[in-house]
Amino acid sequence: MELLIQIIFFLLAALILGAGVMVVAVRNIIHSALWLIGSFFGVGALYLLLEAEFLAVVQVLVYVGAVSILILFAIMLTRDVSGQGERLLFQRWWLALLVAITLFAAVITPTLLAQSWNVVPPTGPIEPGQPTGIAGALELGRGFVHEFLLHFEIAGVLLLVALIGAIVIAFEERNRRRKVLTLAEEHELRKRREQTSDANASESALSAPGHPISQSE
Amino acid sequence: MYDVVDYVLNTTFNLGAAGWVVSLISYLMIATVLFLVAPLQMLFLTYYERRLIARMQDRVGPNRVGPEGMFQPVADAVKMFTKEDIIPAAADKWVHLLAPLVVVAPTMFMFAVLPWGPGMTPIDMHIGLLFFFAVSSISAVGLMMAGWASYNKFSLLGAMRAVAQMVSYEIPAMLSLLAIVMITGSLSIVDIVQWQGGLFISSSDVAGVPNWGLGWFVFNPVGFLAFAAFFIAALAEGERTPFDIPEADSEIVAGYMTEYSGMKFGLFFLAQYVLNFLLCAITAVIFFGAWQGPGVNELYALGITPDNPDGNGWFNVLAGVLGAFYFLFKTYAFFFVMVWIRGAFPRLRVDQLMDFGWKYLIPLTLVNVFSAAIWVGFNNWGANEGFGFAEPLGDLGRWAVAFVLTLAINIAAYIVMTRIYGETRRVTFDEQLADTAGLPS
Amino acid sequence: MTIQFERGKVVVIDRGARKLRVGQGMLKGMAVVWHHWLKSFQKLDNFSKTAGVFTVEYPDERIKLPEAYRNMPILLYDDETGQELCTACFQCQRVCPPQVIHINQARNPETGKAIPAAAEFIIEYDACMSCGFCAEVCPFDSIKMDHEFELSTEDHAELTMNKAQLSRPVSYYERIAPTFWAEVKASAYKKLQNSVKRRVDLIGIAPQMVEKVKAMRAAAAESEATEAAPSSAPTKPSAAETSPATDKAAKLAAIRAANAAKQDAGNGGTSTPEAPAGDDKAAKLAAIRAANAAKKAAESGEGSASVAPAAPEAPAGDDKAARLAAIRAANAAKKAKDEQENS
Amino acid sequence: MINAVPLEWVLTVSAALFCIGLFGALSRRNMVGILMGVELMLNSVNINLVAFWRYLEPRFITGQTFALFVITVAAAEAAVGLAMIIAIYRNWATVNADDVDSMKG
Repeated sequence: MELLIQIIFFLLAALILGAGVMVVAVRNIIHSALWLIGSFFGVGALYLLLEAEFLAVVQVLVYVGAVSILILFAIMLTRDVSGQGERLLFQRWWLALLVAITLFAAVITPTLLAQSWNVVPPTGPIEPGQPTGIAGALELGRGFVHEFLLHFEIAGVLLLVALIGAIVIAFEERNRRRKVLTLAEEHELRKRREQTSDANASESALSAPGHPISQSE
Repeated sequence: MYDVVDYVLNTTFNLGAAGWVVSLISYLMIATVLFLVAPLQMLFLTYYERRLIARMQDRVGPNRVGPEGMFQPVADAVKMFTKEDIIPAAADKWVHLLAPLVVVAPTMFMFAVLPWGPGMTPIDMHIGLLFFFAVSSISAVGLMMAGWASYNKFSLLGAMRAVAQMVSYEIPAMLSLLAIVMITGSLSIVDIVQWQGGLFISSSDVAGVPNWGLGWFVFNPVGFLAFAAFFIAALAEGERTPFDIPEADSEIVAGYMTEYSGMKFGLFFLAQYVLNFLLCAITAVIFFGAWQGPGVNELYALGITPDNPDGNGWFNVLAGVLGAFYFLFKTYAFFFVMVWIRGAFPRLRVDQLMDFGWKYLIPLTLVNVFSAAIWVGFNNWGANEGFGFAEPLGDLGRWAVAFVLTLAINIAAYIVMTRIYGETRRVTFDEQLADTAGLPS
Repeated sequence: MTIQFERGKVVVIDRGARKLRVGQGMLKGMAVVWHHWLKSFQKLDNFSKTAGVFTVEYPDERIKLPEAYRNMPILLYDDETGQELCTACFQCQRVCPPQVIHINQARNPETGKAIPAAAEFIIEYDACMSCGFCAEVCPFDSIKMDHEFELSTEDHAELTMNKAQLSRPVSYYERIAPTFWAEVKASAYKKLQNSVKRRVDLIGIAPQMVEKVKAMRAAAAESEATEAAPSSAPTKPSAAETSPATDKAAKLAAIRAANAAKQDAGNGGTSTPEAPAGDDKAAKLAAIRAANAAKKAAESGEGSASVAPAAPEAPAGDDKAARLAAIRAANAAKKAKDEQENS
Repeated sequence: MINAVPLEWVLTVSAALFCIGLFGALSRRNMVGILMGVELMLNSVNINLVAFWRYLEPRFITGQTFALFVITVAAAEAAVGLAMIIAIYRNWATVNADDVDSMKG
């Protein structure tokens, strides 16, 4: 059983990290986004392995179902897909690589290894009011309307602000948008243009009696 | 299934298999059965739909292959299998190949939490409902992949439409389910089904209601509005007809499926019909009590004796068969309604679709969430939560007050919303012309 | 600047007084479909109704076609005598808009004189447009429109129909269009009697009936012979009865031969080729001969005949096509000759 | 899980993912690529939070709550960030971060 879990864990870790590397390494931005989805999915599976069911589902729902779709949409709306003939990275990309590797090798890993993180929390006898077992969706829901109420509301406000902000930023003014006319509208418009040009012509000359414009006005 | 496998392995053959081996084997067996069921459902549904829609259009429908055309889907499947697989030269080969798989796989996952009968849920997750919809949202990625990898404008347009539609209509679907989740207080699908015992009044709301398995959510105002909104959203999610603009063949050939042929196209087809089946099934589960119906609970209870509290095997099987029958009957009835709607209504325009989702369904479902809160308050809350004033009414009285209040709110909301929406949709000819007024002439 | 529009042809539908409209319209639409679904389990027998299955499951069930239904033209012949109603008057060939009818006049083999019957009659079904003009125009009610429509073939050439394939007994047409035939039956038979008088031997007998008629005649002759044996006296009147016809034919043949000779003399040896019945090789030969004749005529026409159509190539192997080509070639030759004469 | 896999392994995976994301965010020219790097980093943080919750305090919801808020923030960030990218693309017709240099900073 433990071996099985370890194997699953390593497979997931390989998926997450491999997909992560592909995200930053692949030239085609769409492929990059698809690898990102793979990475998100692996993280979700890891949550499931960590028995955080609700979070795993939310991860899939929000990241795989929404954020990645948003990214794909943004890529397609900006029409810069293949990345052919363009530099993929900044000129000083090696500096970034150095920073990343240094951070991993010199800071995070030693810190991880230097200390035993797996401390067993001081668990006294479980008091009557305290939860037992692993907290799930029920406890989370209760927490959101009791102790984390303010945080929850702030998150809601943040989402609202983001929603409005995104709309405002990405909104294109109506007069700058190219309107696609229907055939009927086009016909009306053409008629109108003819009428105005006629009207201009007749203004310069003498306006003929019985002209459509003079009738309608 | 666990018990059966455990019995066969450890008692009959005395292998002494560990618990996880037994559960692995049993889950594998369940998965195999479900993976066999899914394509069969698809085969049946295609035949069912074609016959139905033909009848509605005064035709006969496929009737040449086998008795009454029964083997038409098999013939279609054979055709799909034997067709040449064409990949466009400009296509992105790997993404093109992966896209149908990414579309199909989530629909198979979704079977994991579907209750087929009493005690016949493959996995009773605590968050089954959320799982169902989270997984269904993955297929949007597959659609996007298909549309983009085909290197075809129709494919891309279809994929964009499909994804925009799926993402938009997920919100009203989830909001309408939120009302139900508020009432039951659980995301587990099994709990939601259990809640719906009773007789037009859920026995979980009012104690002492005879349990005929008819306390479905659709019988109360909150559940009914949620059902209507959810079913409309399900039509959009499943790309059924009034909302089938992603594959509007008169506009964009076949949408994201344009460049697919042979078995890959077959996979898209499979995914679509399995998704439709699942959406009908989940509608039946959440609003129509899945396997709940007269007789199931009684049969189940008959087998229970003090000696074996889990019930007698044969009675369990009988109850399971009856429950599965109810469940499938309801599911196919909803598919009938889907086909009916397809026969009745024309396709919406893209902007109409988006308007309907965002400006009509979402506000309506939000009002419904408010109604659900009132329902929960009157039915479940006591003096501790501040509903002491309702105590003297008694269970039935509180239920009645909640019913009347939510009914009034929902009907008012429906009428007001419909009128407002109807006014905004009515664009007069003058307004259309005024729309062109800003253009340079 | 504001511009006012006239409304134009915008139709404004008055929906009457303001009603509460909250989606009943959609339910109404669904009710209509439901009604159709319920009614679809019965057959639509009365076409003034709108609901019910009206599909005809074609290979199994067939609608009875109306009499006036027309698909492709056919030729009629008399059931008993096998005499064709067609007299090769060329009316149909002239009127045919896509020009798919090709007729060769039968000639007396002895005298070379024209006989009111078609030696060969070809219709290209693949180009026929089923307009029915030929049936309209036919003064002898010989050409009629068929009801048969399952004509698909694997080969294009199979849709070029010769006389044998076109001929149908009168009884067939009587079956598919009884009232139409009843109207014209009397006059058609009367006209047939007239033309039969001028036919000789087996010319004008439908190809299907040739053997049968031969047998019948042989049987008749035999019985005549057996009748004649005991008493030779009655044979003479019978011989006398038949003799006017043969006499006439002989005269006709003589006149025709004379004409042909005259023509030959006047024209430098151009002769209209006849398509010999049934012989492939001969047909080709005829075609080639005709083409040559046409060419020659064109050459001697000194420029004016350059409009003469190009000589058709000798068709490969196909009997029907060969004959068709021969007929065309003959027509071309005639035309060329006419032009030459005109010039 | 907690018996089979030590906490350090999970934390190492998370750290590696963070560094990959950091490299992506620092080095890619495409702005969407940068955003994707940031998303990777946020995910690694979430792994950390969930792992600590599971190994140290599974009975309380603090870790999960924090992770949920991070997801919320990530979603908001993605929405606004992508909207900005679209707005920039509309004005500069590029999605490369170093081409948007009208300030010459």
